[in-house]
Amino acid sequence: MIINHPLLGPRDAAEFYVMGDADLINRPDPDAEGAAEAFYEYAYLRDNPAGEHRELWYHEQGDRSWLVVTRSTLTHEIMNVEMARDVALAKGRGQ
Amino acid sequence: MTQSNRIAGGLVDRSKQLSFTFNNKSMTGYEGDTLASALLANGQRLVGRSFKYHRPRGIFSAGSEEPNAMVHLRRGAAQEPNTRATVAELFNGLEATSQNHRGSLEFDLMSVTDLASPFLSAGFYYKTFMWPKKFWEKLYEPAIRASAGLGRLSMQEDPDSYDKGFLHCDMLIIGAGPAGLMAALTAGRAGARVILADEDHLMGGRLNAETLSVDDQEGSAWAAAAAAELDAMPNVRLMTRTSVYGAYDHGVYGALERMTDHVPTSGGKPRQVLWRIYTKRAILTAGATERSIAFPMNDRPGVMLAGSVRTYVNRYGVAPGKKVAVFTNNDDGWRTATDLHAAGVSIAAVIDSREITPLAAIPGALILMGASVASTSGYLGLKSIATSSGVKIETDCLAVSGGWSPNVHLTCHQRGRPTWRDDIGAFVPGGDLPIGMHVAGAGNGSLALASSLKEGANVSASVASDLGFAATAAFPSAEDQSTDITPFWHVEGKGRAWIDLQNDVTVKDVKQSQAEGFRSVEHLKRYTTLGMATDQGKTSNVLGLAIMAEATGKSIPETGTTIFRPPYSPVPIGALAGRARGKDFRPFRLTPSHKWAETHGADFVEAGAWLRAQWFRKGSEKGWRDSVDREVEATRGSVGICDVTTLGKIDIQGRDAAAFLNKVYANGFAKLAVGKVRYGLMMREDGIVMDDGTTARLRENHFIMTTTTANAGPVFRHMEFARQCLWPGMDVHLISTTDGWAQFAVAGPNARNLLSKIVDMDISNEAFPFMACAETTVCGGTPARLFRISFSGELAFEIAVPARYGDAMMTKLMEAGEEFDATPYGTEALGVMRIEKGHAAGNELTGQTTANNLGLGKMVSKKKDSIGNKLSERPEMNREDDLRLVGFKPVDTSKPLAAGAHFVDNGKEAVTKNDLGWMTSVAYSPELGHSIGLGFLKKGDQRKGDKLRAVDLLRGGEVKVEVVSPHMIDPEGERLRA
Amino acid sequence: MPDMLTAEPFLGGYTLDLGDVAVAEVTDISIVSIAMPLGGGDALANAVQAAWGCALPAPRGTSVSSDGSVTLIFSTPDQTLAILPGVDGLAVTDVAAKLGDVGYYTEQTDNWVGLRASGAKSISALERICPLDLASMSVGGAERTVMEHLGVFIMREDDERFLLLSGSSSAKSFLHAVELSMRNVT
Amino acid sequence: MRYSALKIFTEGLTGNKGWKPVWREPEPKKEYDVIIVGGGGHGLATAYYLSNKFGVKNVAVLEKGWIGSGNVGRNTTIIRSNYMLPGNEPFYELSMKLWEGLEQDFNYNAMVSQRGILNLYHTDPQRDAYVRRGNAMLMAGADAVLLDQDQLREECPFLDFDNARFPIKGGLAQRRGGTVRHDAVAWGYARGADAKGVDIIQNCEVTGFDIENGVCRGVETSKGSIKAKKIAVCVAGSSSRVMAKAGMRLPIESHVLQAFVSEGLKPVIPGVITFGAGHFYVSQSDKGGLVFGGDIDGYNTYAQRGNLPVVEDVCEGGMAIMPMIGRARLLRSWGGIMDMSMDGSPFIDKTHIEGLHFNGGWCYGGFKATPASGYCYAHLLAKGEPHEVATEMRLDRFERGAMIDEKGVGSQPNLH
Repeated sequence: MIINHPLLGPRDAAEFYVMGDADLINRPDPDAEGAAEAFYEYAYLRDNPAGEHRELWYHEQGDRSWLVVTRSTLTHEIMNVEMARDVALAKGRGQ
Repeated sequence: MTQSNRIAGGLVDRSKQLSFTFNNKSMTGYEGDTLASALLANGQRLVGRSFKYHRPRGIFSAGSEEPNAMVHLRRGAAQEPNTRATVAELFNGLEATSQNHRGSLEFDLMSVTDLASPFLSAGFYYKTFMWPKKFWEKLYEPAIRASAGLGRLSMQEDPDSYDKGFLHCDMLIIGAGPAGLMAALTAGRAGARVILADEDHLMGGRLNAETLSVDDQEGSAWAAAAAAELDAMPNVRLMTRTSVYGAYDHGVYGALERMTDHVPTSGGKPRQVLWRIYTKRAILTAGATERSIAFPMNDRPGVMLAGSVRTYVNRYGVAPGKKVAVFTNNDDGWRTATDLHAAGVSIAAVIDSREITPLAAIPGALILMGASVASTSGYLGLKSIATSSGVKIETDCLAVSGGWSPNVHLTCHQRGRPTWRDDIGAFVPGGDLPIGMHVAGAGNGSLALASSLKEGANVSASVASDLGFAATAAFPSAEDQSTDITPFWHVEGKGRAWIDLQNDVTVKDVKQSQAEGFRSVEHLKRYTTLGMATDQGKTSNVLGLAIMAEATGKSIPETGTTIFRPPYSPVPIGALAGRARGKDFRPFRLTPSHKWAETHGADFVEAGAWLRAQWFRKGSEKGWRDSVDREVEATRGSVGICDVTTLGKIDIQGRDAAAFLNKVYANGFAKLAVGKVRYGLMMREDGIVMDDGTTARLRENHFIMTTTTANAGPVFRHMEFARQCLWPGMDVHLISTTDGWAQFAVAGPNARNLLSKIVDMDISNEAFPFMACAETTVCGGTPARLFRISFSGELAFEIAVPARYGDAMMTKLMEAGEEFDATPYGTEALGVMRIEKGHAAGNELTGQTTANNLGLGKMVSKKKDSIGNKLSERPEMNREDDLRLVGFKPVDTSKPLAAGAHFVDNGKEAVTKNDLGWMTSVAYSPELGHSIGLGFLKKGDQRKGDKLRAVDLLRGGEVKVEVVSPHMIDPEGERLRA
Repeated sequence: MPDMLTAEPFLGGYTLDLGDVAVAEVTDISIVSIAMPLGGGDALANAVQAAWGCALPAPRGTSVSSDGSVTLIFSTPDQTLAILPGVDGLAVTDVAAKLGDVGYYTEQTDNWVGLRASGAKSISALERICPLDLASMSVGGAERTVMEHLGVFIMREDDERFLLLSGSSSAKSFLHAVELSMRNVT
Repeated sequence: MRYSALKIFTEGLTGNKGWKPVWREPEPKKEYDVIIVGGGGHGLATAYYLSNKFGVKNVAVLEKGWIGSGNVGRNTTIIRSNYMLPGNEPFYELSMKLWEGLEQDFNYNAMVSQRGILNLYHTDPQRDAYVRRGNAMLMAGADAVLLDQDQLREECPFLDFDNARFPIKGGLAQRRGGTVRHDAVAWGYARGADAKGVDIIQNCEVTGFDIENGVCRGVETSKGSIKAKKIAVCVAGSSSRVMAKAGMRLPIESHVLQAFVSEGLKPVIPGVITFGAGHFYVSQSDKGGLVFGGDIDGYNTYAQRGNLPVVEDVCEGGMAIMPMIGRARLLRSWGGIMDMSMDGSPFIDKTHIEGLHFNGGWCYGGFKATPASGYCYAHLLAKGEPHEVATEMRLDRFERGAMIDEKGVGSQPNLH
């Protein structure tokens, strides 16, 4: 597979480590009500779609960026690649 | 043997005669021959035996689709099984032997199975061999296994080496036949970066096998000229002897280049190179493969594909028979008759299943239209055939053409489905090609020459234009030979009619499969084994499908399609492994004191990628225990030195570094003072312990974290995730410094005395207490870092210098320590001392362990949010009766303990329901004078002093053990604070 | 300071010349990683400009100081590797002093072993282990990738010359990979 | 039709014309006691045990394609019960015992071949872990033997003992492990279930569940609505897709596991061998092909195909331990879609929707589990409570913190 890195262009997937669903960015608020349930769902339940899937890839043998790759689980076609940090910031994650 | 079947013409070099042997018989051939063409030239028709019935078989084709002519090539360790004689280039001294027979090739004892064939129909083995039950493994299966299989491995290490590589291009063109050459010329002239690959050593594909002309030249001459033009282009890479075997995601193709298979020895260079080709686009110009017709007893040596028969005549100057008959359902089959006749080979008959006007008059040949072949004779080689109407014809070679199937294989590698074209009676590539792949030429169903050339040029021009190259398609002149076909699949009659020659699947098997309900194509394949042989059904799949369609009364497309999976043609496992074997399987990481250790008696042990000194053998020490006991005693008695560079070191800096550590460690770090070190417990988000280690605060915003050796990579990745994805607003930066610093543990009562001689600072207990750290220098100026931490439980320091000074540092430490009898120690002594101290390591941190299991539950801070904190609160992870890490000693202290033994209460049976836990680590403690262990025990924290059984059923041992504190030596920690 | 420790190159200063292609250990450089504080990109860029007369490198690229002595390699979105003339001890102190409190500095000299591959067949040799399209890499380009399971920075110094940096602990295995590639194509 | 040597003999003499379909091709009835969604190995085994052992015969198996087209039709055929954790080991040992009597039980030769499985170890800690595991196996009534290097040299002289990057120090063997002709398992179960009246309906895709007020009363299919008292989903590889139709999210991701077969060879290796320091396991089929595989590709996919890095990684592992296979050729590769669960262990459970049951999450270990999975699922369906060896395979175990994590890698499915 080839991942079109936003900064570095097309790179062989062999340079990456893949972790799974990009929903892992959305770590729940530990102080919110129902946090135990929220953490259980966060850590264990997955949509696992047949089709478009947003997932986390880490450029371990590259610039060490975590990326959010939007890829079809049916054809493997990659529709979009973003810097995970930007995605996290856009979701309002900070400190 | 003389080359009795060699005739004039062809592209072989008659000035270069080569000698070779087949089954130890000496023969000769010419440069440019394949083993198959040379065997045919020498009149060798019988070359092998079939898989199931051990039927005598000859050469069937002239390419990689060959199902029959498989041989052992070369001898000794280099013996290569299942090599297709049709693609093995002849070299001087080649040795080939036939395979899959007991006794000689001519009198195979296993051919008795052929007589039993009525009882060995499709799936027979699912219905018998069940009684008595024990006989399967003992009797039936060994017999089946011995008779099955094909070639034999030498059972010795492959003597050749292999390599791999990466190539990049705008356009990969797969197959250098007419369409491929035109595609390459078009794109190459336009300036695109092109790779043109072909499995043959000669570019041109069918142009080298036909008598068709291009631009008024012989096809083969035109091909040679085209190849020469391409070779001169700097933007084109021509790759002969290269099979593109697989189409993978995003335009990555796998290709195998055979570098030395055509020469007697590889001369120390890689035999084959496995390329990964990164393409922007690919054009598949892989041509087509001819298929047979199923008629009774159609498997005899001498029954061949018609196109291949003329390949042997036109390209190799070899007549596969003295008197050749042709059986065809299409116009192309007639070319075999006319070409052979023109070459002076006698044609016995042309039998065409169609009721049409004969396409040619061939002097001396019987022309039978609307006819078919209904039987054959000649056990070890074809002698005669008889038609359905009873005409008997003497012939030693029957050229059969059932039509051509485009080589759609690579279009299916991403599960694309081919579609059926009635007009050519074949599957062609469907619409769902791998992204970036295009198809042209015969492989796309454009079987005739002129259209193939034209399509190659047109498709290439359009692809090149898409990529931004100004390409124009120009075509040479050529004829479009007629390829009309009226599908005709099999001839009814007495006797077996083979579909899959190698696996011995016949028309009857397909019909039985239908009758038993195995009607889906996949069931058919699986039940009959059709298409599962080494040729992957290249010549048989369509035929089998057509016969299933007839049996079910459906059309071929309704019956289904089979798709192909990589590889297109089989790839040696050695080539796929490349260099990665033996010691080169994976890289080694060496510690900075490796060289020193090598010269000081070290035995090394693999610790992940690292090689570490396990112990240092000294003098007359016989067993490893002698060395390890000595190292432990010396360390606890005076001072020991251990290279601990392998522990992961991560440099953490930033305004929010402390806050960040508070998130990734379960225990608090925000208040760690500058110049201090703290033990940290790291959890995964699921509340399971991930790693542990110490982290030092060098400056306000600067920390050095250490990880376990095994988890250095995963912890770094985990923290990058936390930094970038969870808390992107934190100012924190990570970089690994593992390799950068040579780090040594200096441990034992004399550790301070030793280090004081080297370190350029005051390291008294007052100035530098337990858990202190500092940036300093050694030896009057070499930069260093010093940490007062202890894994051994002794007064200990870890001293780090830049790695290039590591070897010198080790020497210096030993020199300075001479007066204290300083002793280097390895991982084994390190392990003994950490077990004595009850420190968890890899055997305990299994990824299944909670902080509670380790007795460290109280370290998980409830006052702050950290990774894993929340999920560690789940009820099953906080059971009072859960496993706890405790120490063990044998009740009879002369007995050794065993890691992996399970704990059972006295009087209880050693069965799962009584299982109380297991021993994780054991060691002999020289200080205590007996074996000690650590282990997880249910309610272990409440069972101190209890006596249990430690049961090792696996090795037949059982030891009574007493539960003790895991801190077995100096439990109050007085030594390390001294 | 007669007692100071002596440095030993990781490969003993190995060189090999096969005619069309050659490899040599690079032993005369220091390496310092410079991390850009969150929100502090401009300050760091200005400091680099002031100290070395060059910009921070763009992705896939390098940037060379006006006197040619320092090469900056893009390493991560917020880290740069500075390659400087070799010094005894640590280079990080000098860099920190030179640039000031605008970045976080980490000594990296000893993390890496340097190999210089050169010669007409350098690309033919390196394409056996390097997944990148070296023919399309511009002079001055730098990338990080993986070769034979080892992380590698590769920088094109000239048409037929590449600088390779890989982990120092696996220096021997890395050299073996590069050398075997060279032997396999000559 | 009872199969026997005599039957083959008489058929052979009469031109093999008397063979009958192995299963009927019925149209679906309006209602069943139990509908099993999925005609793979586990679904057919469930139908077989329901109808043959638990007396529940009004059963339909609905298969969207052809039966056996799931992972029972694409695996490396290995059977073993060499697990470590108490939540798993007794279950797999039940499976092994069922394998051992299977062929005589369903009168079909699935070629259960107990030639043994050998897990190599390369370090002392790995040996310790294998001892822990071997003892757990023995305590659960399975068999296990620890071999040292000398014993191993005797049994497998072709292993690279002298030049391996990760030295081969010994192995944990389970002699009763081995291989089974995978397709025949599906066919044998189908035949046995069909004979008791189970309707096996191919080309029948379930498109929805008929759920009202938290109760599931039937399914919508490409062949119309079908009612049932109990619905049993058993579609590993597609679990998330199918259960999403019932509104459920699962602790499962779909991944591809590639497998490979070499050209046919005369006997080379005795049983199953697995590499402990890389990703490679291998056995040799009765036809002579080396059947081998390694790790999953690692990315989520439903595409039934993989990529080159894993192909190469697996072959590297093979050459690392047995460099004699270098000149054998890889003939064919294929990919199966795995239900990778969050702890690497499966589920056989009721769901929170009454009447709707779930069996899945088998990761790459589903084939060996086929008999016990069918048996325990049938038990759950027939008796309403889990079989005693499947009590831990619950859907709520993550919420409770009761993971069954053999590998110890946590809630990241691609690491299991």
